[in-house]
Amino acid sequence: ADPIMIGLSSPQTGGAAYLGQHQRWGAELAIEEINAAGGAIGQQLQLSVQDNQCNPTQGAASAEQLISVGKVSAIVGALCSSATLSIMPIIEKAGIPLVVETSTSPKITELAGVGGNKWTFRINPSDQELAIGLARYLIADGKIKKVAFAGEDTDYGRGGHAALKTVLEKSGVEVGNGDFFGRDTQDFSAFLARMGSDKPDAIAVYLNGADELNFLRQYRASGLTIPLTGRVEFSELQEGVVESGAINGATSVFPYSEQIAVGDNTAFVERFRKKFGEVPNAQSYEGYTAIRLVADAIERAKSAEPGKIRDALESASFKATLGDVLKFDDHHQAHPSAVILQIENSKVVVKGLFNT
Amino acid sequence: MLVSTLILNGLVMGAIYALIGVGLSLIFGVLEIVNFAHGQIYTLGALALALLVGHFGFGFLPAAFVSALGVASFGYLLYVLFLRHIRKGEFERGIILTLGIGIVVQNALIHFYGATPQIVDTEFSFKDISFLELRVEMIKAIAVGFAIVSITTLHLVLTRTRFGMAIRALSQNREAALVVGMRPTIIAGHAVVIGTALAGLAGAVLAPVFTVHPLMGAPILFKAFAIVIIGGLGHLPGAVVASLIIGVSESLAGGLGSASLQDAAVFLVMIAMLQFRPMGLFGKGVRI
Amino acid sequence: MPSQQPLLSVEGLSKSFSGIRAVDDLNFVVERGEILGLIGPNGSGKSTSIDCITGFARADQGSVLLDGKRLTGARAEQIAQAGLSRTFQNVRVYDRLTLMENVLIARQAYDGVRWWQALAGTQACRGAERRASERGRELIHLVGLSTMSAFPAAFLSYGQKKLLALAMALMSNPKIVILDEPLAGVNPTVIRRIAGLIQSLNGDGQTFIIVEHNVQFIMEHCSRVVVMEQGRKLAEGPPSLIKEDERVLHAYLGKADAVAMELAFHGQ
Amino acid sequence: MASDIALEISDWSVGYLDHPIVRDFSAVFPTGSVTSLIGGNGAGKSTLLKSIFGLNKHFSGKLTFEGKSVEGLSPAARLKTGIGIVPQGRCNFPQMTVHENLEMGAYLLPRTRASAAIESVTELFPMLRRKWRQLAGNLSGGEQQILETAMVLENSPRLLLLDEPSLGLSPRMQSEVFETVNSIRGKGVTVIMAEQNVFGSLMISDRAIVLELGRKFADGPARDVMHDPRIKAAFLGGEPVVETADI
Amino acid sequence: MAAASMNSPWPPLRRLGLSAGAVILLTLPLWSPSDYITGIATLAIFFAVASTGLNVVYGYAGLLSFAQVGFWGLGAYVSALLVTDHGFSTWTAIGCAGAVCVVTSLVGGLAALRVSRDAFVVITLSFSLLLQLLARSWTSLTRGAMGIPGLPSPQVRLGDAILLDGNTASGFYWIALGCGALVVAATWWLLRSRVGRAFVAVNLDENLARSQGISAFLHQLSAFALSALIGGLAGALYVFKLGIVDPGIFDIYYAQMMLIIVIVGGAGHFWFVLLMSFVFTALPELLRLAPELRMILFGLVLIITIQFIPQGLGGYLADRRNRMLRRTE
Ligand SMILES: Nc1ncnc2c1ncn2[C@@H]1O[C@H](COP(=O)(O)OP(=O)(O)OP(=O)(O)O)[C@@H](O)[C@H]1O
Ligand SMILES: Nc1ncnc2c1ncn2[C@@H]1O[C@H](COP(=O)(O)OP(=O)(O)OP(=O)(O)O)[C@@H](O)[C@H]1O
Ligand SMILES: [Mg+2]
Ligand SMILES: [Mg+2]
Repeated sequence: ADPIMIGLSSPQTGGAAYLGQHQRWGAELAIEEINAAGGAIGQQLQLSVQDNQCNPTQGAASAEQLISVGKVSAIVGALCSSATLSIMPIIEKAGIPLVVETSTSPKITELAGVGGNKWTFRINPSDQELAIGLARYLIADGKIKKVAFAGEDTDYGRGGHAALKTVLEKSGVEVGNGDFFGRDTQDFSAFLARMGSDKPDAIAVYLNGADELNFLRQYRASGLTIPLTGRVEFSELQEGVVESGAINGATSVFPYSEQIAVGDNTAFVERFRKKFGEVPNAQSYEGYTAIRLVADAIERAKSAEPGKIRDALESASFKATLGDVLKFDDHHQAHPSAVILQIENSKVVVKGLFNT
Repeated sequence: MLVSTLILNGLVMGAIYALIGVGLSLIFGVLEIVNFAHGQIYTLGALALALLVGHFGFGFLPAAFVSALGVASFGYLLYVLFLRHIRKGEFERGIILTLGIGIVVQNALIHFYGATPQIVDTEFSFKDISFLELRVEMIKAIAVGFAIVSITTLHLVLTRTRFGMAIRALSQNREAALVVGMRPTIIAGHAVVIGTALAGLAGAVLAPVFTVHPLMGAPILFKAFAIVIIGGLGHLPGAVVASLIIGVSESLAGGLGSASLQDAAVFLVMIAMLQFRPMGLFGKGVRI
Repeated sequence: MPSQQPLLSVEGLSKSFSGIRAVDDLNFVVERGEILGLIGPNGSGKSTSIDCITGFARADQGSVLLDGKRLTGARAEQIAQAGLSRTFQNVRVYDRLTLMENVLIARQAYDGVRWWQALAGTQACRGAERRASERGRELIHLVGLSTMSAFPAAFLSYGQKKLLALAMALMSNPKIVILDEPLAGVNPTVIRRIAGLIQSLNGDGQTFIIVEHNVQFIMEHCSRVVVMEQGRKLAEGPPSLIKEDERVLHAYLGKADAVAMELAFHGQ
Repeated sequence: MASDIALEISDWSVGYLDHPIVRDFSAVFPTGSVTSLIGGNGAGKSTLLKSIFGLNKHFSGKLTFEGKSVEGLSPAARLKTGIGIVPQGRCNFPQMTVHENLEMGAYLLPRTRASAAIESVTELFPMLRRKWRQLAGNLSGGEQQILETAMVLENSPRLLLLDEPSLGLSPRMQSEVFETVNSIRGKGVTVIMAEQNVFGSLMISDRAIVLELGRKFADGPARDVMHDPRIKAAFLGGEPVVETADI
Repeated sequence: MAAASMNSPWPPLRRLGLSAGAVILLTLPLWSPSDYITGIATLAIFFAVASTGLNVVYGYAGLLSFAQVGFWGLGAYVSALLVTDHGFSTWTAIGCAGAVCVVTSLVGGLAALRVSRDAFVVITLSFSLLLQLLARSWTSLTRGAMGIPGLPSPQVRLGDAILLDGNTASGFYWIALGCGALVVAATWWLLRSRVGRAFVAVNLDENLARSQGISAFLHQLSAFALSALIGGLAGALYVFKLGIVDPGIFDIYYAQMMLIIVIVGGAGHFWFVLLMSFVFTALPELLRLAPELRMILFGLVLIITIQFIPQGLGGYLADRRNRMLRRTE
């Protein structure tokens, strides 16, 4: 029989290409494993990837392409919140389920499910929920009074900023002096110089991919000692930065870490590393999980028809690699666990796993 | 204090921009080609250094030297294969050609190298030089040193030697160049080699400062364009002054204003400058 | 027929470049229907004066009056539209366009057809286009380039380009045609033809200012000659007087050369 | 006696694009001769001169300079073997000063000889010294013509190709240039000169070649050509008008 | 300098090609195998119009402008904002977008045209980048990187009956075709009039043109404004096809695409540029390989074209004609 097509809308070029690559690797690993085990409802799965360049316009184009040419049964994507938001009306019109796995903008949840877009499901926690967890942790010791902000100039950065600001300001912490950076920003030294003279208690970082790496590197070189927080993706920092001790004290909240030894994670990390030569990051994990979830829905629906898959997703109860069970609420939002990581003595330490 | 830090940072970045801008200006001056592949050339320099330091264990200085050399040979190849065929007055053709080359190089890099950003650490990383409460990263100081030495040398060559004058002459009248016995292809080839070597050097010295990935060239290219225009097309000292102006205004805009202002600074400065000096800072015309 | 004021008057024109006085207090007038010759040694400021008069250079001082109207400070294209048509010493034509297109362009700003008429393709516009093609074909024929009229101008030799430039300058029925060395590089036989053309146009009332180093031509065809030296007017008068003027002989022709030239013409 | 023959052209076809302009041209130029190239506008004079220096497209034919075949050489190599050209129209470096232009004129000369060469051409044309620091593009038309001639003379070529050297020059300068040409003939320099100022150039020429539509139309001693009524009417402006003398 | 010739080669062939093209274009949705193909053809129409705008300013007036993508994006944003925030109808919004672009180009042109042509290239590039920056950073107006989603589709009505519905692929196609044909035809009419001839004159020799009473500045400015109008209108309609606008509309990709179309078609050669719009829109769709491989191939096509037929297709044919003229002399 023909294989069942599953679409992946993912940034394959542009500044977020690196994340897209990891997302794609995760998805490919899942497909490979599922097919090796006989596929879903006896049919093989096939992945069709379209580049969305992490922007809304290409996002919409990629979805159009997946639907009309790729003839996919379901779509996973689109990594970047802005692209996801532009895809949502399209899949709704076409009646194809969309599993959102990395985009964190709260708007997606608002728009999905009851009274809104019935075809969109999200398996990763929203910024709101991540921010609440992080804020609780940050203010626990009462030392932090003023938080500065460095965000990507997209839904991700601005959404993160908004979420963190609401939560922190409720607890009397000042969130000020932030700045938003366009993609592919090279030089953060002016911002860092400003931080050096402002001296906030922490800098919340909501950057992505190459920009984040660049920021951390220049942060390290600047000699600042203000702890970083927010969504610092420690796993993607190649050796150097963490080991150097320059970002000791940094905290980060993430839906995933390859360091946690719960569920089947250790085995997953091993399989991933063997195939691609790098450890998985949140994008790989979530790409993997999303495909697994879709396959599960197909099995339960006993059909690859988009409508049936959608119905099956609504009643999903899927055990993810980290051991948590994914179920969707009224707004099609699942509530997986999230981790708080901290760098202590040049090592990433898991500070807590909480349910969102 | 903040302001002086910002100015210092700006001057440092400006010096590095100058490496890129001067190369671009030189190539424009001789071939009348606005080199849209210059950003990728710069990227190649950075990637080469990452490779040499990361995989082959080179020290920073020899690696920078070898990278610049490697990029220069690539530039020569480009010249022989493509740029050589561009004639004066075909300046759009040059733009399209280099645009195409840039697209190919960039995507080939993504294909073979991957889009993953890399960090390059050298023996000079994370050391500082301090004076009067101001600190400069060692690596940036070295980059500035490179910039000063290579640009000064180039300037001396262009103004003091006959070969340098020939480089300037060629851009003004190709037929006259033939008549006095120059070999345009050889002279222009040298100019391209020097121009690309400078861009490669800039990439190499900046590799340990920024992250290295195939897409790093584009944002810097636009700055380099602005620099060349502000300085007066093909005018090298102009390009240097313009680089410093851009570096400092960016730094001030980013430090005292916001990141968007920092991004806009280069354009605003350029547009403002050209209202007062349409031919660039040092450009001059001759009678019709 | 002669009106009170001269057609063109140049008063106190001065222009210097970083210390060099290229044009220095130049005064002269051009009467209706005359052919004024402008001569002088190389670098004496002839081309610069023309640039100042036609708005391609901004004079430091002085004024230019065409039919009593001040031209000083106007832009080149306005001056051209006011009726001063010129050629350039370093010959200029539209290389990639055919000769016919070249001459058509030379006329279009003058026939009173406004751009909206041109867009609408009105009767007036089509009529103007037709007249322009006729005149263009005629002028191309008169300068002897009719076999090449469908060629791009890039295909012309240096002298042919000069001829084309001349035809273009004549297209617009200007009040004054200013020619900067129109005959340099043109074959002597063709020069005779061109001289005939200029004479006959002049007979119809066309006014000319001609800068030339071809003394024979100047002497034969100009009604009056202005001689410049180092930016100043050295002498002025009818050719017969100029030819005898000691200062002119000295600065421009050189006594010996004048003799040599006469010899050349007699000597066969 | 190869050394008596400076240049030999045989079955020469040259032009632009894919189309020869000058066709099947053959001629021999003895050392020290001065030849005038005469013809209507567009006859192919410039094309022929440029082709001897290698500046346009060569279709067929042989070119021998002082016994050596040169048709395959680059312009730079031809200049080195002793051929120099002053093309028609503007041919200098407009954004460089007169001095720098002269330096560039001596591009192929060793340093030591360069300054002597510059010295000697400025002596020949003192006007250059007065304009020393001025940009060449800002010179007057005639001044640029002189500069261009000087730049080539610096190389002291043994075969000098002049494309309308008197173009744009005042009568005074014209005779100076012709004088110069006349004087270097004595030093064994061969000159081929395209001119529309036919009387000036024929006066100092030994020989005249008339081109028409890219082919040789006549070839002979300058005096004869000058007096050939057919040629006179077609190329030299008709009868040298008697009335001129009467003004 | 751009190859500009006012009489296109091969008139009889051209007429045949034009009528064949017109028939194909008119009936395309009727035989198109899928909405996807129709969608691509629609995109090609947009590129054809926008590239024609670039051809006016670059091919004819000789000013290489990267501002075209800026106007395209500006038009897109203005019409999107007018529709969403101010309740304009799509058609009025598109008209206003065109007007805003013209005004912007006039103001911008006053500044940008003072500099040399090479500097003009860079200034216009900065103009587009600056607009993109504005779209990204002025979040209160433009919603920043999140873009403005949910734009309606335009409709053509006669009374109450909907003649063409932009919601369907074929409906939008015909709307785009109709508007595009209108703009292109008007432009063609203008370019072949003496106004177009003046553009070329100014392009080829500014000073000569001025000596003939043709104002270089006015013509350059009006060519720039015309290109802005065309680009703005194209962008303004294009957003309704996308249904969303975000700062990506200013992507350098669009600029590259327009430039490639004009160059390969032959700057200053009207019909070949139109033809190339279709070729180059179809090409990346046919080559939906790995994205970077597709781009490599794309770059190679570009390099090879520019190496071998530098004047573009139109220029190449015109050149052939000229050579034939010589030979038959
Ligand atoms: N833009 C300029 N900058 C500096 N000097 C200039 C400029 N333009 C002209 N000159 C100088 O002004 C003088 C007059 O030049 P002009 O071209 O008017 O002479 P001319 O009489 O036309 O000479 P010719 O007969 O050789 O053409 C020259 O000495 C020239 O060098
Ligand atoms: N670049 C070119 N491309 C094509 N054809 C050309 C080119 N230059 C000249 N020609 C053609 O070659 C022929 C000869 O030109 P050439 O310049 O040799 O004439 P010339 O004898 O020097 O004339 P003049 O006395 O006007 O300088 C001309 O008819 C012209 O059409
Ligand atoms: Mg002059
Ligand atoms: Mg000639």
